[in-house]
Amino acid sequence: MDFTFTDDQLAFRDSVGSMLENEVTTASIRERWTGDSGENGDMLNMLNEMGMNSLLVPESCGGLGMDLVDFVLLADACGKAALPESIVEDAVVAGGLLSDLLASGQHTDQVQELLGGVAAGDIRVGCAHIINPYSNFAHRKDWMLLANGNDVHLVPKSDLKFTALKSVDPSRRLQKVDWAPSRKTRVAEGEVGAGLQRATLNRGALAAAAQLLGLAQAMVQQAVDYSATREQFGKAIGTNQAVKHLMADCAVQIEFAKPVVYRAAYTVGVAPQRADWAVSHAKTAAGSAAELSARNATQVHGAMGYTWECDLHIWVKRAWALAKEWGDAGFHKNRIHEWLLQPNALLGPEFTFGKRYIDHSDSAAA
Amino acid sequence: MDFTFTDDQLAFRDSVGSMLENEVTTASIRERWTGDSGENGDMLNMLNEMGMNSLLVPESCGGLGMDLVDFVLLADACGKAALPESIVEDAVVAGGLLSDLLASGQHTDQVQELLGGVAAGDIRVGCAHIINPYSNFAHRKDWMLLANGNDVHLVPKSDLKFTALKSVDPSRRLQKVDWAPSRKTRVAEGEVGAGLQRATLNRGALAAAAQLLGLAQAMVQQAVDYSATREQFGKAIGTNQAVKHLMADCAVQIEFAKPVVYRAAYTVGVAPQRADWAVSHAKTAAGSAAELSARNATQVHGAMGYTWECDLHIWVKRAWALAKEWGDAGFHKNRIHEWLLQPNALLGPEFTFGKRYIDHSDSAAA
Amino acid sequence: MDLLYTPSQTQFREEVRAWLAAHVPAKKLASFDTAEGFEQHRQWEKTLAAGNWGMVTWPKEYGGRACDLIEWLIFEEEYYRAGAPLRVNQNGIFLLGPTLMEYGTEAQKERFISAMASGEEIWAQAWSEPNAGSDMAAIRCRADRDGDDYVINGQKIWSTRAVFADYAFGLFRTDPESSRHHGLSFILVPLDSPGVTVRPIEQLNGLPGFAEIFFDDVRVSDFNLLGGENQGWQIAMSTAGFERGLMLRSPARFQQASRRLVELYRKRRNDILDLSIEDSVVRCYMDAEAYALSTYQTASRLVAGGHIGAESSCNKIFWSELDIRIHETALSLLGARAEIEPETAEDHAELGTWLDGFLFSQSGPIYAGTNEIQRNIIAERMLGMPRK
Amino acid sequence: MDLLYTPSQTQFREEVRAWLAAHVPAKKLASFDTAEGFEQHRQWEKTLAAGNWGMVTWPKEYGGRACDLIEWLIFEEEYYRAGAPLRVNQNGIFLLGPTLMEYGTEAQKERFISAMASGEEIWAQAWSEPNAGSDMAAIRCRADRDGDDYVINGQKIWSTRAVFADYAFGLFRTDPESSRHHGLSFILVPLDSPGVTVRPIEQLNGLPGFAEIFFDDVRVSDFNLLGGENQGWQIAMSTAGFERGLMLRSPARFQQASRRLVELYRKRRNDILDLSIEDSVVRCYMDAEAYALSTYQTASRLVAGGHIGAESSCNKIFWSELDIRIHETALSLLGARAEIEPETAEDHAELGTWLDGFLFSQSGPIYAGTNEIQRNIIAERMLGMPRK
Repeated sequence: MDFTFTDDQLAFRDSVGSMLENEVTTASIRERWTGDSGENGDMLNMLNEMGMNSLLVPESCGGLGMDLVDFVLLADACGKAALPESIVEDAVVAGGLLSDLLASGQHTDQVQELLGGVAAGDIRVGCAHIINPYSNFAHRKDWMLLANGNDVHLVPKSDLKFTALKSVDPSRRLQKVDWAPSRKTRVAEGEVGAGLQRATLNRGALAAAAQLLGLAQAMVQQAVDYSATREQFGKAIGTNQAVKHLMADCAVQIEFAKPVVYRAAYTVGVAPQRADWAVSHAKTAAGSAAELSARNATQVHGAMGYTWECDLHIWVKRAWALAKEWGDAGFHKNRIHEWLLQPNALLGPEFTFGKRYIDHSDSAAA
Repeated sequence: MDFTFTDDQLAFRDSVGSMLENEVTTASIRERWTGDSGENGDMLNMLNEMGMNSLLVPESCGGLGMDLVDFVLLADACGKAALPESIVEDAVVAGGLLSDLLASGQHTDQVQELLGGVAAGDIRVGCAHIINPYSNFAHRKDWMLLANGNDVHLVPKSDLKFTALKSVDPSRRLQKVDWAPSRKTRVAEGEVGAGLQRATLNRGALAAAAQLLGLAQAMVQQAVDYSATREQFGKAIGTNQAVKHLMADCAVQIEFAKPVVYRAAYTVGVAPQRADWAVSHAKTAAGSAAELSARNATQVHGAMGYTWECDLHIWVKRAWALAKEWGDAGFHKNRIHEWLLQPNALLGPEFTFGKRYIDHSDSAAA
Repeated sequence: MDLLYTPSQTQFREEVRAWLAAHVPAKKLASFDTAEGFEQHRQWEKTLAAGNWGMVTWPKEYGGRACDLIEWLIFEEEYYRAGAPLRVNQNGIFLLGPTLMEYGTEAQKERFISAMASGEEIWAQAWSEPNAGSDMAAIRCRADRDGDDYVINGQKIWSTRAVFADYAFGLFRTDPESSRHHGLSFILVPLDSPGVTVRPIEQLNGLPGFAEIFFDDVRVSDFNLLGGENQGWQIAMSTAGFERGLMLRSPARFQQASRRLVELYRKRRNDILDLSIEDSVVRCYMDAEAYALSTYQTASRLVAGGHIGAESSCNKIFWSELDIRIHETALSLLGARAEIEPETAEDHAELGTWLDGFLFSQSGPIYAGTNEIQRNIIAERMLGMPRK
Repeated sequence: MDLLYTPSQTQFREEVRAWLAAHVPAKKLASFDTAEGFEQHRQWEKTLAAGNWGMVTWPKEYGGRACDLIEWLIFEEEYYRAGAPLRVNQNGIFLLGPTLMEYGTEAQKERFISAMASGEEIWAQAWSEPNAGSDMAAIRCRADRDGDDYVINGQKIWSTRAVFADYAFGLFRTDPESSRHHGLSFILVPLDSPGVTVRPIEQLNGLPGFAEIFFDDVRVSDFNLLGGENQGWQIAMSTAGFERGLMLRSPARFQQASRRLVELYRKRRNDILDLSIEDSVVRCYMDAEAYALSTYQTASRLVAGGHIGAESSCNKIFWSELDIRIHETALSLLGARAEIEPETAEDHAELGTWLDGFLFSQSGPIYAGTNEIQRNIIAERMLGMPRK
């Protein structure tokens, strides 16, 4: 029983985190808003050089073969930086689905080649899941993984038609993707396809949850900093108990969302049949912490927090969007509710960890 | 359009309020706890002398023939005083049902005689409604109005068997009432009986809501007073912003529950077919204000608020009980929900007041 | 207590409804935070004024109808029911207008009120300064007396409507030796005066809903001083009282929003899974109704000659939190599509203006005195809790 | 990260489970806030101690098993699973015991720890005074040095267990010239000393869960001084740190409560109408689970040699609010019957101990530092916000 990260994991997080802190300035984010692609090419290269593309790719395909416990802190760091590029989703969701396809022996050659290209940073693969009406940065991908009923398809960009939609968050570039499924593009079907889609949803929700954690912490930090300098009635507003408590309430939610997100990352890798509830809990807790932090940080900023020029809304709007992407609170709380209603659901401390946690799948496949 | 009380109504409230303030001391309430009956005979006489028993009784039976708008402020005052005696329920619920029976021409002679006795303070009539599992002070009544299916029965004490139950609030004397319905005791049946029971529920919930308003205000006042004298860190705790805001949050809920309760009192008399939603709104709003005030007043009192010797819990426990009596928040919010779902429900400002409010009964009888 | 409308109130409602049905623009106006939309809204104010509907509570001599507050509420109900445009003239008709009537000289009233009522001159607020937001008494912007003029130097911020407005009103420090709420004066400033620079500030939605105003030796005639020199604080407090009080946010607005929310809920409820959504919808409906009831209750008391009490401080907290909750609930019903700016979406009709309204609702707990300040006021002035 | 238990941890769990199954009293003990129940609970402490289960994290020489925190959590999980009695010895085993081990002399350890571990001597807390509750540094109760003794005069309040306990520990002012947190000493006082008067204080449920202690020239040997004279504050802070930290409320307690809540919900859900109840149940389950996860995370870090950080201040707020919510939700499921004291009701089984637990939960946000104080600590120490 060891619920800690290794020193290596923490060091990796720190190095990615400080790269992002230095390079993802709010000025550079605002530049992306006016750019055509919405992306920054240098940033994509730097992320690739740091291994973000290859981290989850199996070693057999030239990747680092690490797992989501290794990645979850990096996703948190990307959230903290409000990184616009969709590296987290690409690595976790598209990369995860490709790895699953490889592991289940579907279209091995094509998938292996793609994963190799992804690890090298040469090929970009995205993934759209039916739970999301639109797909972020789909137009920048060489291939898209798409669902049609239970089937999963792998479709080259040339066969896709994109319609751009404007998000409340100008860093996001949502696309409606039109395409025609064909036998040629199909890479999984039936039960296998359904299972892959379910695992994909869980990985997507986990990736969102981890970023939401980072977003929440960044918003609280900005509000705390602001409250220390902004004066009203002859003293910093941060000396007011009401302001302190707005921030403390966020801190409590964030602290208790963290271990939930970490366990979800562990579960997705080690006990995928348990992942529905671990992930749904994570997404709900992180989403709620981020939404509260968005609200309270805005309140602490006063009128300033309501302006376009104050950087806070970069994080606030991302939090609003990610809280609903990959299943909103309703969807995820409902998954837990359905489970709690099952008479054979094994609840309580002896099923929170350990073999009984990991092995039992009382109703997972239902 | 005049949403105010008359000077007479306010003066009556003031005189009853100041009588209660002087006579219902917390010491006298604690005396009732150890007494056999749970009641104070002098108080019953004083309430009778002030007209509380006769106020709602028709003039034809020797009463004052006033209405619930006249009474709602008195109920609020009884809540403020945490009056243990069940005068509000007796007058509004039992008195209301008797008056309804009279108006609908059921058993006129017997009912008229009873109402005369009630108005004179000679006879005590109680009422148990199926929504409440137990009936407060039933053992002290000469007659009880009881339901059996749609039927309403009027049963003398001699035909009733009581089993006492202990409430969390020692001022309450709950009774399980066992009895055998007979044709002799039946005073209404079928549709008429069902209609009377529905009106009874609304009057009971309104009476509880009005008392909850009074309870809430009394708890906030006690906490405000305590916070001005109790010192920590060298100053009154009431100077802390967190303490102020705990109280301000209660004040907001109370202020916005008041007009809702007043409209419900008006509606029960003037537009009973609209009363379901007006009353459910009132019970929900007043219950929620009282529950929040109980919580926050306890918090402001610190450890003192957790003791038996501090008087606060006299109000707190009453609030807990009344918030669930006559339909808990779930029951009442559900009535509103059912209504909102009806496609023909007339919502919005033009149906909040006036003839369109009073006349329309889009789905009332459903 | 009598909750029936009088025959004349009912007739008034019908008259308002008929006039609005005939005059409300069929096409939604552009946002008044754009140059084009501002002029469209100014035209609408002129239309209102031409029918004497600009501000029904004003005396007839100023283009009003001498209505009481109940009639004003009826007007507002019909106004929101008709989906009529937002009032670009709000600063004038709700804030400055009543203040001018109370404190202005006859000459000032003649000069300003008709032009305001007719929409000829649209007014901006100029209260806050960079370090005087919630703490308005910290104002530093100076107006130095020079003969018959004042010479203004300094800066204002968060001036609503200032980007396109013609005039601004606000407090300026006329006694340089004074501090806090002493030595301030209430001055009306033409925004086309030499030395005035208006820097638009974009809101969360990217549109310039307010502005900074820089004053560089701006010369204003002392004709534009409202009330006595150095008496500005008292006058402003009465203005702020209006703002925080009854008329800042009309209950009809929230009743209409909650009605639309119920409609969205009926339509979407079978598609969504949120276990708490039913409860949120019921609460929003109840609270919008409660806000209306409370307003009618206060209006009734005022009409009967009573006064508005400290409990009115509760209003701002209640409606601003309600507004956020209504819009959060609607966005929950829209799920992942809630983030889409509707003009780019196919299902525009269902997305409606919920995202817009949600963004706007974020400002509610902040402006006109943050809700934290409001809670202090409730605790200290209404409940009598100790200041220090 | 490895969330599997080691074979020895699994074996430990089995051992605990087996022992508890064999020893936990079949009949629920009376409340330890009654004289009868107190002695029953003392007997249970003796039973625990006889099996070396009194405090598994203590060194073996003091009757413990030198377990690490993960094993302690396993013990607690099994303890709550077995429905074993509440720990009347809590003040001793969680608060004073560790402090004695850190600051006590060998002679003091020998004198006090075994008697504590065995349940021979049950301890009360004596921190607060009438005007030193949240503000503990305002302590005025004096202990004046007189030869080898201290002579204590003054008053303590909110002393848990003091009505029936044998000893009390607390802070006393040994330097009469001192103020605030200077000049205080940590002293152990036999409650049967001449001059001690214990006045029980009844709680919301009518039982004396705490007491006032009056000291009237109470003479205590300086053998009972823990740590240096006037060094009491530092020692107490470490004790308070334990209290507020990891071990005050075991997560298993809330996980069991939320499991029972889910069972009640499954049984009652078709009978109740509350639209928000599903959401409340799900939240309670999630939060109880989150509290367990957080505790395991901290325990893992401590076992690996890390330190408990300022984020632990979040614990108290989280579990106390969770405890209230679990019980409020249960009472909502019980509806109007929730107010009934179950011993008088026919359907005792369904009512269970929810009302009792609800009453107890009310104290959560108050004791061991109010949640307002905790939020200040989080803001200032964890987030670094300015004090003044």
